[in-house]
Amino acid sequence: MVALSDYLILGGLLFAIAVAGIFLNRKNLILLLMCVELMLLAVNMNFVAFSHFLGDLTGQVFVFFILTVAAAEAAIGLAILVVLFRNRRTINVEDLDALKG
Amino acid sequence: MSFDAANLLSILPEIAILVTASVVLILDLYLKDQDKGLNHSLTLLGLVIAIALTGLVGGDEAQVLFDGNLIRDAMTDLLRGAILIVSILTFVYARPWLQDRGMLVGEFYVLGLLAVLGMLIMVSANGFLTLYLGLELQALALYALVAFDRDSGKGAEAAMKYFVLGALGSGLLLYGVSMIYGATGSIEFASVAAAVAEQGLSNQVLVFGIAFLVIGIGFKFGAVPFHMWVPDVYEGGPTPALLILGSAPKIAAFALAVRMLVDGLHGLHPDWQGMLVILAVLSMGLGNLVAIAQSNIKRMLAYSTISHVGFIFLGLLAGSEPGYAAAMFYSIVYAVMAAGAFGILLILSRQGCDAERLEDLKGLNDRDAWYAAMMALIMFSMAGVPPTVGFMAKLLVLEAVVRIDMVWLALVAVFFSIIGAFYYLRVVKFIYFDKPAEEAPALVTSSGVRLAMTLNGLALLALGLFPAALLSICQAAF
Amino acid sequence: MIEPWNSLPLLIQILLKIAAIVVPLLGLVAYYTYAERKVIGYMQVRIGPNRVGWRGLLQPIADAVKLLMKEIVIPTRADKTLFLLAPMIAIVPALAVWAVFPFDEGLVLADINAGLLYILALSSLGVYGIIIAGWASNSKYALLGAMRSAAQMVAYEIAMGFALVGVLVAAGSLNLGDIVAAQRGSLLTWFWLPLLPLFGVYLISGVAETNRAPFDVAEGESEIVAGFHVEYSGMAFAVFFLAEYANMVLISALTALMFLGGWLSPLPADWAEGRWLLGDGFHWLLAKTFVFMFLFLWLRATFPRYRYDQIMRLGWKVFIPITLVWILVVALAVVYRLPPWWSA
Amino acid sequence: MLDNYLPILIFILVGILVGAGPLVMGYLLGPRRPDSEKDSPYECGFEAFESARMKFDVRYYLVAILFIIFDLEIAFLFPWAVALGELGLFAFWAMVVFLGILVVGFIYEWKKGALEWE
Amino acid sequence: MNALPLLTLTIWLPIIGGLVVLASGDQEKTLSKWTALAFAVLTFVVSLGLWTGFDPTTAEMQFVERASWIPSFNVEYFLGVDGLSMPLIVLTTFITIFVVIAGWEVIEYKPTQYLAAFLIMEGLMVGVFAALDAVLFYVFWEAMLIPMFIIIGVWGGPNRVYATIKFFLYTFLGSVFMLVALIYLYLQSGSFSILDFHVLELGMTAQTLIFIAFLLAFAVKVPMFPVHTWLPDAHVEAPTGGSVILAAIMLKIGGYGFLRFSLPITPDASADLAWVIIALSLIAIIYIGFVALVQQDMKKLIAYSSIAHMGFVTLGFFIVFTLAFNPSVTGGAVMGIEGGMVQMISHGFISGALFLCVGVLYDRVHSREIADYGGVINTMPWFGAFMVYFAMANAGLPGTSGFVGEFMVILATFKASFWWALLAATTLILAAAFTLWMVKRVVFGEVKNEKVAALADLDVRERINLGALAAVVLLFGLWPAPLVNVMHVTVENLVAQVGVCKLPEAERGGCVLAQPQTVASLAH
Repeated sequence: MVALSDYLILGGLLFAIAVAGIFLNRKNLILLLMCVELMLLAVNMNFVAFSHFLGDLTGQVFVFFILTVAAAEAAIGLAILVVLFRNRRTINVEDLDALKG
Repeated sequence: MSFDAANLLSILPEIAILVTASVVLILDLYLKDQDKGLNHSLTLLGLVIAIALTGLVGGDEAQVLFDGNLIRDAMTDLLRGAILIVSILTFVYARPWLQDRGMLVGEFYVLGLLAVLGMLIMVSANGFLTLYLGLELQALALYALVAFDRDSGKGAEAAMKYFVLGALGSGLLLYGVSMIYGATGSIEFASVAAAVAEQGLSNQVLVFGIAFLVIGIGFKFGAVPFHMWVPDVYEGGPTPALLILGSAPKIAAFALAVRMLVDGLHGLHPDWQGMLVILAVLSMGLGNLVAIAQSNIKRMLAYSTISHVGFIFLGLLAGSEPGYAAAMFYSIVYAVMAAGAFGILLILSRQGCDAERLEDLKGLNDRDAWYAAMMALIMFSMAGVPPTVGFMAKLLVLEAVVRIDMVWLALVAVFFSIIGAFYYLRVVKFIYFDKPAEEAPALVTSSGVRLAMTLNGLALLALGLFPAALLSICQAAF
Repeated sequence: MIEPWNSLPLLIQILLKIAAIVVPLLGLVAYYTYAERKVIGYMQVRIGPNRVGWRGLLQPIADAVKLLMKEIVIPTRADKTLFLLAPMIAIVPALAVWAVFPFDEGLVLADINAGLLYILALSSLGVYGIIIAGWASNSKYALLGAMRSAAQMVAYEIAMGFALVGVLVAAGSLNLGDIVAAQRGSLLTWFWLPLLPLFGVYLISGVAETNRAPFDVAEGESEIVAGFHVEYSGMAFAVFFLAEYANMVLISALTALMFLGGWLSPLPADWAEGRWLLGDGFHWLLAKTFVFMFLFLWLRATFPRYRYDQIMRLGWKVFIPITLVWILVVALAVVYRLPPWWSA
Repeated sequence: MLDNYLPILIFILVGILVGAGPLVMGYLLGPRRPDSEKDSPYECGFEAFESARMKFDVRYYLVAILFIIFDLEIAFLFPWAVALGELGLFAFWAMVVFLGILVVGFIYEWKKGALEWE
Repeated sequence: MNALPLLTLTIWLPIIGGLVVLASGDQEKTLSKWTALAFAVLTFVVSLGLWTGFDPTTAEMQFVERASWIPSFNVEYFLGVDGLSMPLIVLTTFITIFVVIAGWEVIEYKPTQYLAAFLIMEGLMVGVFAALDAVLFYVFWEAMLIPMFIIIGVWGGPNRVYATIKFFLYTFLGSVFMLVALIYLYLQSGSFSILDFHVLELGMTAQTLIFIAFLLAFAVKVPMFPVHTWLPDAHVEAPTGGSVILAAIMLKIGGYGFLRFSLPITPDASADLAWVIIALSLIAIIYIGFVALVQQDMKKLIAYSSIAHMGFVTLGFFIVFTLAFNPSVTGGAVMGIEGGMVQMISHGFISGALFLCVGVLYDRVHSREIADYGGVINTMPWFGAFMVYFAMANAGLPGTSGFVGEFMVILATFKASFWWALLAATTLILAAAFTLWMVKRVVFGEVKNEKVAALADLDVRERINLGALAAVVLLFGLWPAPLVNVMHVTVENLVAQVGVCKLPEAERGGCVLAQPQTVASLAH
């Protein structure tokens, strides 16, 4: 049987990959969006695992909502990306330097 | 769950905002360009109705609604009211700017209203899920607002940064929430609190979760070291969007922190207190120090925000009821101040060029003495100089900190507030001591804006002179 | 079950069951292509394939052999891995959906409760095959075709999803067997009648989902040569082809299952039950499926190709409103236990 | 319950084999005669001017975004649909509100021309 | 108890007046000016009621007004005066009249804002003196900075921005630490009432820290030696009225703070650290005196002279502790504090008058350099007379009020230590040197240049202004009794209070103060 900790480790790893991706990625904004999604999925992994092991459905309901929000977030993210591309002709992270950061 | 009228009655303000947003969204499609002002009127009407409804449904015993997902208590009532009032100010200020640029479209109002709706949900959340949904509704609307000026490359870049870091913040927050759910088996604050009281610190998962939670809160507040997005967003975003983003959301963020940390995790106060101390000190320090170096007033306000967040945290970390009340007082006051400050920037902006540089404020006293006075009031209030309410806010949080015997922290805070005073004074200097530039154009204003700004500025003074009323409401909330 | 069967290891059992599904399915697909050419031929007053074997019955096999012997051309600028991965992504879901498909009362490989969700999920994956093919080919036509196809499928998936929601409301379950069971009664209690608008929407969306005529702008030979698979040849092409036809079969079967009562007999139950072939049974499902499969071919022979904007308009502006309204109607009917369908 | 999913997993593996098998066979049986003309992308007879990975119409994004949103609405409808019979009128009205908001957005998109293609 | 809430009136009348003037805008300048003057005079008249109604026989707070303000923190709108604050209030209202008159014609840029700022300022300063609640005190104390900041910044000289920001930050820096101390005291006593603070027991560490916090606030304001540098800058850049208010009243607030807060709340720490204050005071008196000597700028010179004079004040206040150790001496303690008080008030008149004099010159010539003048008396006999007179007063000429205060302080110091007194007495020489030397260079001698030659003498407005101040200086110089009388009982009470050890039981051994039984002797 797969133990709870295994799920949590997987979730943690996914989360770490996502966060690392957000900070390390210097090339492509789309990748950034995907990392954001991955992060939420890692959280979902946690929720589902906990939900299963606690025998409590709340966690899965939460996942449902996270998924929705993730989609909405992706939608907004893409929309912003399009606006950005229209204005700057690039989606390279390194080119986003008009603001000092 | 049954079809319970009490449930619906208590969320009437939210319903009002939602209906308004929907109506504006649809109506806007059928409005001719010259009639777009109707959007504005409708929005304000909706907000006023929501305020009235807040008063109508509020005031009684705390009610837990919708199977424990929502709550309506004294804090909800107060914060709802505060958010709505500040929002009215922001919409009033934004109008001439939008009109000037032909951007007086329904979408701005709809997004703004949705953000308000998100905030309202945040302040009435009684569980992590509702809180998260409110947070995201607010955040998504704000992301879009920052990218609202579609022809602005800077705006889009700011929106992108805001989006990515905002999403990162949400992700971290959620990760923490998932841990807390795992440790306590619930996402409702009351049961989480009960579970925490039972198992205490022994549960490593819980402690882990709190760390992420606090980081997430830090992101949402823009506290150092999770503040990277704040200056860029403030610099790049269109000023009306910042007006909405910089003011009322602080109140909502406060609600977020209180609901999570106090309602849910008060049992672990020693744990998160330490983290908040670090965030607070760093925020006050870096915010105030870096703000001095800014020549762009929007960036300056960004760093000023960061430093104020540090002060709000001071009240929170005290972990006592006076502390929470002080933090609440502070965040409401800050929202009002920020609304006013950005309102002035809007007034100073004109087509093709936003007021961004400190120089743009030059000689405001000669151009319009009344606005100058209001801006000076706002700046003094931000600096925490009596008799403005900014002082009272600082006094209260300092009191809370000294009360828990963290005098050193209070000293650090006052030290940084002196540094902060310097750059606020610089703004006053530009307003009063410098002559206006030769080509300074006419101010973009209207009688509505003047009225709102007057109320805004005088409110800072009036609340400073008579803080008891607001304060007692704040205290009643805890 | 007989003794030797039970003594087999579970894995072998399952594999055998799968084979029992896949092999006939592949045969069906192969002869579907033959049927298509034949049917359309007759409709256009031609004979269709008639050289290979008796009346051309071996034509599909000849085609397969021919394609086997052809070179699989991989364009130099293509992304090789993705290029070869794409047809597989297209075919795998088209086959794997059958895992939860009930052929008769209780006759299902994996009787999961969320059967419909599974089908929905897998069939949505198919679009990735197309997009990846278009992208990996590194050819303008391919990419354009892929984009068109993606946009179109996406649009109709919404309509389809809404239509499915209607079915779910009506049936109260995600289990396909239960859905069929909910339609038990008579010809008139099958869902096609109470869900008539949804039935239409589902069927037409199904056609669009499979990129079939008259919604075949994604491949539209005369517009963009062959769309997403312009660069594919040999077996790589054949696999796409297989996937497309397998999907058509699937849509037909699903429509039969959800709207025409699946294996239920159209004859009055008390009379037909027990009489050979007239009672409920797999053959009824097959027959209904064939009706829809025929419909696919008929449509292709009859309708000119839609313009792309017309396709999108139909999907977004016609189907979605229709389904939304009808969902509410059905929901009300369910809540108020409207006879004759939900009087229980 | 999980046992039910084992056949599905195996089925998917079989599907992969069925997909890969023909490709492998075609690769083994078919000739391999590379040719620069043959291996160039199809382009009506002349050299490609530019990379095929061109920018495509922003409307595709729009459709994608709309899809994401609508698809999730559907995801919310699914459990509701299944449980409606038990939940009764409250669930119905809840969904009317939900769909009502959805329709508001839909009308907006419609009037804004987001659903127009040409 | 008066029926009229005199203190409230004195505070809010000018503030309301300021707002009225502000609201009147710059359209009807003359009307606005008269309104401002009317309010200033009215306020003074009201404040006279404080003087006449004052009961000098008690140390109790008088004219007390008490109302809840922020109930949850026990913050009150708590006003009251005793012999220390009442004269300062009257001084404030009195000086403001002259400031309004002085800005009458000179200010051309937004004169109504200028006058309004001063009126508001007046109210706030009165508030500082009258507040008996720490928060209220702090609010007035800080709020005062705003109008002053703007006055210097808007109507000041070329380097005004630097000066005003420096001024603001210095004072702000000092006072925020005081705020923390006040909060601490509140948490100890459960009330923000200053009178409650006075009776609070505090450990030595707490006392020391609080004392330092207060010291930072008040020392900057006074200003005392190392933190005085903002004052010359602020004075030089401020418009005449600003300089007058700064020198005449704002500096006194620092001194007042020592008496109201430091001494009674932290007597043990004060006693412990009195030597620091005394040392710094002596440095201020001597070193700053020398610095004043070399100034080229009249305003700077007067500013430094102010610092030196304020050194006397602090010296007078803290000498009390040295006297406390010495049971053989009697009466000196009270005299020291009273001397400091008299010095403060008289300095208010004199320095105000001197700044007005410089203002008169500056308005005509637009220069403050001593070198630009010479022989002014030839063209401006009236002015010359006043200038010489005030310079004499500044130097402590007997017969002027300047003499009284200095004499009392020196006398008290003498009782404590001959050498300190000697050092302090050097000021008589130094002050005479730098003031009279300046007067000599500016007023006397040949007419230096054509600008001076073209000078017009004082007009009626200026004559009234300076004349009234001269009269007061003379009055208190010859007859200081009324001034001393009103404060005497209060000061005695203060000294008695200072003499009581406030350490908690456990730390009583560390008491350095005289035991209660000797208090009686100290007081006389």
